[in-house]
Amino acid sequence: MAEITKEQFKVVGKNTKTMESISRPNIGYWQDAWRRIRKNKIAFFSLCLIGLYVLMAIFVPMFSKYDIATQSVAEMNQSFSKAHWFGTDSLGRDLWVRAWSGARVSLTIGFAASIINAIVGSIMGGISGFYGGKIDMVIQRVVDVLYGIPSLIVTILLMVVVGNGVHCLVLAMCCVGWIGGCRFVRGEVLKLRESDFVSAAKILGVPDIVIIVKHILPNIMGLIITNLTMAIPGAIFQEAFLSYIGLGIKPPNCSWGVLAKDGIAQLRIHPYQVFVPAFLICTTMLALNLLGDGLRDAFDPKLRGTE
Amino acid sequence: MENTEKKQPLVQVKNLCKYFEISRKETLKAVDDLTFDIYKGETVSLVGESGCGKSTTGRTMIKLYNPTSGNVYYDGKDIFKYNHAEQKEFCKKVQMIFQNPYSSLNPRMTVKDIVGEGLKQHGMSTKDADAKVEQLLATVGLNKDHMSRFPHEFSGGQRQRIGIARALSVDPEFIICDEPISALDVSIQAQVINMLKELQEERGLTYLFIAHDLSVVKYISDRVVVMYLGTMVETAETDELYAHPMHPYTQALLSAIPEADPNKAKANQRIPIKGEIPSPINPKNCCRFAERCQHATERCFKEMPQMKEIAPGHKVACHLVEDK
Amino acid sequence: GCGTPGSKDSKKDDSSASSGKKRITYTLREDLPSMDPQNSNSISCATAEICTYAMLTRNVEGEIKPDAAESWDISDDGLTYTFHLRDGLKWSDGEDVKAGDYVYGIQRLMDPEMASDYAFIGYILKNGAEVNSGSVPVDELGVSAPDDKTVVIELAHPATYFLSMAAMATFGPTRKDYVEKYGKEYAADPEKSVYNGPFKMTEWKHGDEMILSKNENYWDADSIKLDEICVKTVADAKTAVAMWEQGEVDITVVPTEMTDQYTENTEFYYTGADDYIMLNMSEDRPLANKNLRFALNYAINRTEYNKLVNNDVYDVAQRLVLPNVQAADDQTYGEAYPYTPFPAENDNDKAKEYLDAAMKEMGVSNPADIKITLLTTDTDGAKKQAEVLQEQYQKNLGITVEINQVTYKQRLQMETEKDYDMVVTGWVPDYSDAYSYLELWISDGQYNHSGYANAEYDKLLKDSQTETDAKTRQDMLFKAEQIFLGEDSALVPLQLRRDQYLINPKISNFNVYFVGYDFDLVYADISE
Amino acid sequence: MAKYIAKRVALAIVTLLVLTSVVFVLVRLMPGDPFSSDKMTPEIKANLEAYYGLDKPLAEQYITYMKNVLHGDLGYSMKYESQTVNRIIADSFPYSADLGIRSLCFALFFGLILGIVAALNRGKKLDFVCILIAIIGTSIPDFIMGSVLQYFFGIKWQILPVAQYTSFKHTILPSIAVGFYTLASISRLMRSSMLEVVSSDYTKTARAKGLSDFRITVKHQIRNAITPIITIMGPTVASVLTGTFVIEALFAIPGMGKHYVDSINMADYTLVLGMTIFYGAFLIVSILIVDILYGIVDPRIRLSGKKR
Amino acid sequence: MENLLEVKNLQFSFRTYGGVVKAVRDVSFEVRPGEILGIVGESGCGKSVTSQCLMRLNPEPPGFFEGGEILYKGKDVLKMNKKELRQFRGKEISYIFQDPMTSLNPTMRIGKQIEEVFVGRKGMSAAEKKAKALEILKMVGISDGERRYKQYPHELSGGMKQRVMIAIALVGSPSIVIADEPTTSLDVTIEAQILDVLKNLQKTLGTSIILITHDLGVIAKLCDRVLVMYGGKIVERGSVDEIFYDTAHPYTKGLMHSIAKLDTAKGHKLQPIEGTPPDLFAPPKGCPFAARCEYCMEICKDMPPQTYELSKEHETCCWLQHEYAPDTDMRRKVTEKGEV
Ligand SMILES: Nc1ncnc2c1ncn2[C@@H]1O[C@H](COP(=O)(O)OP(=O)(O)OP(=O)(O)O)[C@@H](O)[C@H]1O
Ligand SMILES: Nc1ncnc2c1ncn2[C@@H]1O[C@H](COP(=O)(O)OP(=O)(O)OP(=O)(O)O)[C@@H](O)[C@H]1O
Ligand SMILES: [Mg+2]
Ligand SMILES: [Mg+2]
Repeated sequence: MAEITKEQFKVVGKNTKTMESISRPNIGYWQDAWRRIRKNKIAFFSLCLIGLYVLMAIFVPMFSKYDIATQSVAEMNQSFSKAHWFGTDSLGRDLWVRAWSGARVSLTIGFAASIINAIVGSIMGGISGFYGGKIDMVIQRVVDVLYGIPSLIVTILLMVVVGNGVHCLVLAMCCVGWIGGCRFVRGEVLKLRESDFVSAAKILGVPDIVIIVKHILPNIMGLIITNLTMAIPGAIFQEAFLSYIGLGIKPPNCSWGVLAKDGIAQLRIHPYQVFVPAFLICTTMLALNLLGDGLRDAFDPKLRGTE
Repeated sequence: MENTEKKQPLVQVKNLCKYFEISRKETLKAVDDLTFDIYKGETVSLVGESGCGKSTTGRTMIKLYNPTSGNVYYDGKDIFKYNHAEQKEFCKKVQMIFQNPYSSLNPRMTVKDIVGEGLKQHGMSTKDADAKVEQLLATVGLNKDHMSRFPHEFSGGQRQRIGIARALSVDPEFIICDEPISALDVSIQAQVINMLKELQEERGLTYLFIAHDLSVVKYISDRVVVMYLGTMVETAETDELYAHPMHPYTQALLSAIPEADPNKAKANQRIPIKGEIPSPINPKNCCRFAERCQHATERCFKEMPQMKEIAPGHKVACHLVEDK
Repeated sequence: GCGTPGSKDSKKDDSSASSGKKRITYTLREDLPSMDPQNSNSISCATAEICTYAMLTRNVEGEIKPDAAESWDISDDGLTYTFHLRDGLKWSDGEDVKAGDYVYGIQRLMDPEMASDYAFIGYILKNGAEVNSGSVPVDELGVSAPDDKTVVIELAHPATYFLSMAAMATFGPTRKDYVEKYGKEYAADPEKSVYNGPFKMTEWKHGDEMILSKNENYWDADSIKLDEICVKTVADAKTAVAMWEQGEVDITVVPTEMTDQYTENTEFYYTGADDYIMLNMSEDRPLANKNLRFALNYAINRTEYNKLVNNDVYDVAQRLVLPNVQAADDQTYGEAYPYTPFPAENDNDKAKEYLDAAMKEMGVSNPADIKITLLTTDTDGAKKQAEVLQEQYQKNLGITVEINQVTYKQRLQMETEKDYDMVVTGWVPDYSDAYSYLELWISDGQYNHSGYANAEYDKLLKDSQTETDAKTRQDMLFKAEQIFLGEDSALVPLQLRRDQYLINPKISNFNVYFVGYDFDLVYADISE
Repeated sequence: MAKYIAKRVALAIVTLLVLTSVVFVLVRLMPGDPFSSDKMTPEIKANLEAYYGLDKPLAEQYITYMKNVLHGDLGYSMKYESQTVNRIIADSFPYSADLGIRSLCFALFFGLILGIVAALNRGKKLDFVCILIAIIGTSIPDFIMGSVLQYFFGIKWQILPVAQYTSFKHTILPSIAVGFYTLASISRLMRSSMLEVVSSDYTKTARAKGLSDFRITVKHQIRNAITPIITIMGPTVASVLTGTFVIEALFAIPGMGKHYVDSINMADYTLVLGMTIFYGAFLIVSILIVDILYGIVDPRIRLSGKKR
Repeated sequence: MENLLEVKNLQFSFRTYGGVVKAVRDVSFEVRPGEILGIVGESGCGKSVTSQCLMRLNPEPPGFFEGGEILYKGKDVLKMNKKELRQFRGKEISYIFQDPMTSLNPTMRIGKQIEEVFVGRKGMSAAEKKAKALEILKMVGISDGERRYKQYPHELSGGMKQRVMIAIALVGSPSIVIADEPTTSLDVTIEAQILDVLKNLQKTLGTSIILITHDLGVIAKLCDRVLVMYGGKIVERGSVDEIFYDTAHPYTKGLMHSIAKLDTAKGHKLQPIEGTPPDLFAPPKGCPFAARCEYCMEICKDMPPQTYELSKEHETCCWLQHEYAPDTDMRRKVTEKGEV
């Protein structure tokens, strides 16, 4: 231990500077969340995987020497090979390029549908929760009714109106898909509406719309994003189901759902054909779910305090 | 404060009632027939136990709730009949400080935005607002560095001071302080109390101070209103009330104050009250304190006592006092 | 109620197996929509109903044999058929079968109030179409019973194939008392109907299985070997195959993609379905151009198509009429009139030639500017077909083919509204005659959604209706086919459907026919 | 309580009526009609339309239909012409319900265990394994799941029957295929609610009493953690019990699932409406039952018109 | 007097996302039979963690012991196995939690929760258990015990719940009861009632009580001895009179001066302790209070202060007692107790 000297015993008094200072670095909310996601190895890996899939989806079909539609009798049902990394399907088409072009469709549908749903759901839920009363009543009843409408009817009707394809599927999913988000946002808004900081803003004369946009929405953004990542798998699944019953996208385009469904037909003879899309679907779901879990932790206010 | 009588009160609360409909049959009478005045520049404290309706009173007075009946006059005008312009003006004149410094600041906004929101709301440019925010933060003992920080980075006391800065931002005349210190650490409470006092002196603010810490109330307030289960039981100037509590409830309350002094604390004889606070849902129409009161007579269970002035400025609602 | 479909039923299964009953189980993709013979609108219904009803005649692999009628007379003009019923015909409830039951059945079929979907089959009868549209009362229909043993049927035009139609359950007998008793629910359950055929329905768990048990009241009960026929609904074809492997079913169809795995115990049978691309030849449509249509026919590689889409299970079709149908003189149509207007493999040079001609006519310089939509439905097979066709046309012709995949019902609607360019569709004949395929394209034909109109063709078909000499008549029909394909290239033949059945080797006498029903288990047997 | 239920039911009936009306209009908008087929002439179609009353003005059809529905008559199917919709539902629902109950039991039993084990071992390997199982469960589309199960257990190893629904053995594979997704979501939900309970104050109180970990979990944590699960069970029960198209088709189970898809594909108006009404009513009833159950499990919740 | 419990150099930390939180940093104290030991200190200074360490109630992980020992009647709690720990908790030491609202299991009846303490105790019939529970309920001032016995926590008011918590803590007749801010969430009048109950228990049963609070009033009224904690350390300890009338640490002094007492004059200014408590992620090298201390010296910032004994009971942990330190009103006659 260092020598104790008399000089050290000079009274310096309160240190008014450091007294109020915050020792931790100035870090924003999003930065903080990002930092935590990066620390969470699993979540970060998932994020990277999804990023990788997105990149593959963009570039593989652009640079591949095969085309999604080129058929070949000679190359029907070939397993993994140097020429065809994922093999070929029953029409002799290259599955590698089809898988990634399917990724385009599936990911687009997944992201588009869930993002639109999240937006519509947030708006409806926000209005419903914030204003309450009659508006809430009406929206909730509408939700109840929508919940019961068979989505297949909606999809078929939309196919007639807008033609089949990605946009139709996305629209169809959005017709009912926003309900989940609406319910959940409404619940959160109901909680926040009573919070003191909202009261404080009201007292300051801040208009309702500003309160919703500046005070309430940012506070549920984390939850919305988390929910969003969890909703993407749902949308991809629904696309797969619709493909399964034949209401998918325009051939020869394909999606993972289409590939899986085509593959299932070959399960007993050429199992690799189902393995490829199943693997891609599963890993994407897995990654999105794990990322969602990670995001939930990253945005969890309870965990912020202990840091 | 001798001349308060002659002055026109800044805030008048008249027969204010606020009931919450729990269900068709159950009504929660959070505030029941409250009448008191607040004069300019003074601090009136509202004390009472948890759930007795203190916050509800405060929130109704600032129009966060609509009253079931009764009126609140600010500067002689009924606040519930304001037009748009008056309402805007009201937002500048009356502000509130909240009990919980953790929930009263939006965790997603920076201090600058929180404090500056009111300024921008009332038409100040961003640049001016920033300057003013800096100045306000200095007033509450925080500095420029803190402006871009988020609330969760601050300690409770600092947060409460940010809340005060926000309330001050619009240069109000009247501030409702809803238990501004009860969520704070003892060592920090004094910071806030001192600050409130200083601000009052500098700016001539008027406070409605809601609290349950009776020592602090005694220290800070000019007059005290004691509430019990939605009703007002006693009001007097602070010294008068602490010296001569008339209502049995006030007496019990005062005797229960834990004194931070071993000798006094051990000597102090508590006036015991039995039981717990009953539910404010569908209260009987009689003295609300009757079932816990040592001195309750039959009459107390039958009749609602009226407020009665027993000394100048000292009013009590108790049958026993009337009888004396 | 059904409660748990668990233990109770399984026990029963065991007992039936152990008691040594002769039972054959076959699978269907979908439950039978109806067992009301006048309401049955599908081949699968007919397959079950030929077991439960004794019609005037019986079709055994195309050979017309007497059934309820032991003999019949045909008038010289070929318009009046007089059937003589056997003695001692009985319904399963013991009542006698009367000629009136047949008359009632046929009248019921044509009655507009009955609204049978299959009433068109009776348009061959005198006043058939008129009765059905309500312009003529039901009793003026060309069917009558002078006595309990005689059924007289008058036709609108001579038809050699009418005897085979008389074997269809649609013309089967019906008991008025039952119909009146159960009304709309007639035949919804075993006890709500009555049978006079070799088998009677004894159990129908809707959506699950139907049991047909031997009918001891059938006049020829002694020739019937089976005790029970079980019809199981198994929606997934692969599942059905797996069940066959586990011995739970005796007869099922192998999905084409699995055909390589099954070489033993399987048989290939033509279903009678002939698939082709129907072309919309309405004026404002690109395919109104004959050269373009020829180009389409030459550009397609049918062999490759068949490999890719059907795993070579089906047959390549190069003409319209199914070669298996009956022609004159006990010859099949194919044997009598061999004809290959278009090659099996693509002939790109010829196709290009036609395409160039078409482009000139259409005033198009780039083939890709020719945009054709290919309408298709949402079933697995349909999608594959469309994908292969699209790819072949785009590759071989360079035109743009867009696939429009819609629901089945929407496809039908779009066809009717002529809102398409090409559509893959097909035809299953109702009787074994080339006319069944050719009548579709009469310019004002009910089912002609292609806009094809050729006066010569119309005339040939019309004349064939009244022509009483079989050979001449067949010649006329062949001529019509030649005009239709060879001159007008009015459609693109694709494939002849063939089913690959997995059959329990213990089964004998399993008959398959391509018109009217899929297979005939009436005289089948299964060894222990 | 009775009053509360009555109120809920009344609201439900109104919702159902609106729903029915909306779907009534929507099915009519769908392309094609119930009677179109490859061989259909205008005359026959006209006959059919007259037979089903579709030739009348839509408003009249609507009123007639609603009247019948209020009498509990859902009309005759347009595809299965001799069967009433009531009958079709009565025939197929028991199968779906049976399968649904089995898969729910499977999902609940293993889902809860998985969730609890994961939460109690938070951050450890076991937790990771449980999460992985759960997420994999939610990551596989049911048609792949069903096919793969069928392939391995039924065809390859021949342990279980491939299809049909006649004995307990037959129910195993489809129950797993249907239940796995639910299992996964239950276990994830259970895990997070258990985590909350594990760090709750009353768990600490229980530990301070000197109780064993096992007893704490069984007596204190599970009951409290299970309440959020119960809330999601309403819709889940409804959707699982009313059948799944894919699995039922795959395993040749004559349940309701196929009618949801087929009736729409075939534009079988009456059947579509019947299924919609049945499902809607079932959903509402199951949510109601779940709410009542919720009150039993959690004594804090009193049933009343008010929100919790 | 024999010490019931001795805590020696206890260190306890939590691993969190952001790093290690050193919640308890080298704390030593003892509990004597039949006394009420108060622990005061700011929020987050480690009072709860310290007291929960005594029963090993802190979640492990993320928490872990970094050192020290806790001797209960000579036996080290930290070395107990699971079974011993179960026998120890609730029977030898019990805990009354801060928030009665959340500390009772909402889905279990009151009676059951009380009786649970006897789980695993042999030779007690159900009737006996119930009798004991009812007796305890009566003792903590719940009159209609029979009815309460069957109720659920949400049917009780806050004060009632806290009484039930006390009943749970007492029913196993422990020798030490830790009461962690038992009255913070309660009203003044109810608080007084609860404190009376505690005081009576200590008197009649002779139980030692560790009373954690940040309310000096409560300390003054109830306690025999007091520990003052700051930043995870004990900065001063002594009998209640010594702490109040002979304050020897600047933090304690600050605390005393910052609160408004009934007799504080209106014009008199309160003297708050300016600033905020240290961040336990990165506790300061020296005295944790240095940044806010008006007497702060150079050495305070760099070196943790030594403990000085002022009297038999009274110890303080502050450089101001060092011989080199300037004369201030904090200066006492001391014996140096050792270095840290
Ligand atoms: N929005 C509301 N709806 C229903 N009841 C309410 C509402 N707000 C307050 N109450 C009830 O009104 C009563 C008075 O509440 P209030 O918050 O005014 O009490 P308080 O005196 O401020 O208590 P505390 O000291 O706990 O802050 C309480 O019983 C409370 O439950
Ligand atoms: N489970 C935990 N994980 C991480 N840090 C924790 C945990 N529990 C407590 N801490 C930290 O330990 C420190 C001491 O906490 P403790 O609860 O002992 O404070 P306290 O003195 O009881 O405060 P209060 O008066 O608010 O109850 C705090 O900084 C807290 O953040
Ligand atoms: Mg309050
Ligand atoms: Mg604590």
